[in-house]
Amino acid sequence: MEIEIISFGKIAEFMANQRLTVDGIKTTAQLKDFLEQEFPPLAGIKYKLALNKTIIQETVELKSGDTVAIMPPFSGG
Amino acid sequence: MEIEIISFGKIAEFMANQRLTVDGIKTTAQLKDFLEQEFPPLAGIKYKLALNKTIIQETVELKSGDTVAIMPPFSGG
Amino acid sequence: MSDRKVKDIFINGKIDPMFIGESIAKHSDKKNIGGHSLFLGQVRNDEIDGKMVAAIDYTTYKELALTQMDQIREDIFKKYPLSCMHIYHSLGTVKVGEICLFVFTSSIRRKPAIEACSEIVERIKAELPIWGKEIFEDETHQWKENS
Amino acid sequence: MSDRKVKDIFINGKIDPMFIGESIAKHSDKKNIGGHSLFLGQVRNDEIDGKMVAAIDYTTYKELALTQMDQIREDIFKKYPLSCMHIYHSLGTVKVGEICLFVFTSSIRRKPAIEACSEIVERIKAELPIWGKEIFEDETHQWKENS
Repeated sequence: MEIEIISFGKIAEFMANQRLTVDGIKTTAQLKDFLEQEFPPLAGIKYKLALNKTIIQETVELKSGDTVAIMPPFSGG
Repeated sequence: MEIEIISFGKIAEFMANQRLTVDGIKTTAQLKDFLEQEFPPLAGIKYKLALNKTIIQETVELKSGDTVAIMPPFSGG
Repeated sequence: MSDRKVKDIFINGKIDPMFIGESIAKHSDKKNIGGHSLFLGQVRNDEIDGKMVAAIDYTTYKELALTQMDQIREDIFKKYPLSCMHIYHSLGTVKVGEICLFVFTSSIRRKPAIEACSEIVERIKAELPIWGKEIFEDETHQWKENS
Repeated sequence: MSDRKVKDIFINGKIDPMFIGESIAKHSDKKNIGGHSLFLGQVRNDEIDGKMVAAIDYTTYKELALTQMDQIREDIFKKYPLSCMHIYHSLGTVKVGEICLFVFTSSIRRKPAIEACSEIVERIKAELPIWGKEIFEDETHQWKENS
């Protein structure tokens, strides 16, 4: 299955936007585990996910073609 | 004793600024009674006094040369 | 009360929006400011007994108003860590849609600026000897009362 | 969420004080407005580990930010009787002393305008996916965190 990953703020400094072909990853929780292994600095950062432009608070299932945004704490204003 | 009376807002419409020569008036409470008799519309209005540019909440004694401001409710802003 | 000079706050007629823009611009060299809070009072076309307000004519007991304002300013500077505070109130005629009050506070952080601004507005309405005469379109009038 | 068009709030670079003056001026024909409340965020020269902030570089996840802002706008209009609400946030570089956020609410009475403005500022800071990169005078940087 193919997932598009987009990243922002300090996370974008070590994790570029990319299309990932992932097997065995069915949920956002599994995706987080995967990304924290691939990009170790991510494990030390508080971050939120948005799935297809909606912020998600809990684990949800992924399907091919989804876009997942990886977002560090907001600091607008 | 001579008192200067200055008035504002709707009170100024029926009571002009004036110097009053008053006898037997020793306090602001007595002055209020006197003014409400001389200017009956005053009795129907909530108003505050300032003595020599200081707002007074309670009855105070008057002396010759004092300036008393008669002020209807504020409506600035 | 200290001996420092009492500041004037009164402006003849309306407060121009471009004056407000200029006041904001003057703060760009105060580099420790993080937030500004502004309140603007605008004259409303209230309908009272079928008649529309066209303007408000403001008068004051100026000496007392400035002394009261000075006390408010002193209290607010003691209570909140403000960088700046600017207050302007109109005297004379201000037409419907025009601005008659401009309160402007600035602080290193947003919360003191916002809280101080709101508190100043309440105190101005309650404590400054200013009177607004509402002039109707037919040139009759009534005296405004703050709610 | 309704179908109406999502409004943009982003401005490239600083928000000009004269633009703020013009925004205020545009309300003079809204004759049922009695009070305007404005909040302005200004970039501060914070000192962090001996280095001074010279500018903040703002980025956003624009599509999500505008959807979130639209929800905030809808919530606030439901909660407060506002005549108008205008929001602008900078993107890109905003130097120390320049304005990066402009929130502007208007209402028939002062209290809804003041409360709505303050609530919008809090929600913008907490809910909009915007990131500020603090650029120091020596051109190093760190990522801002809202307190």
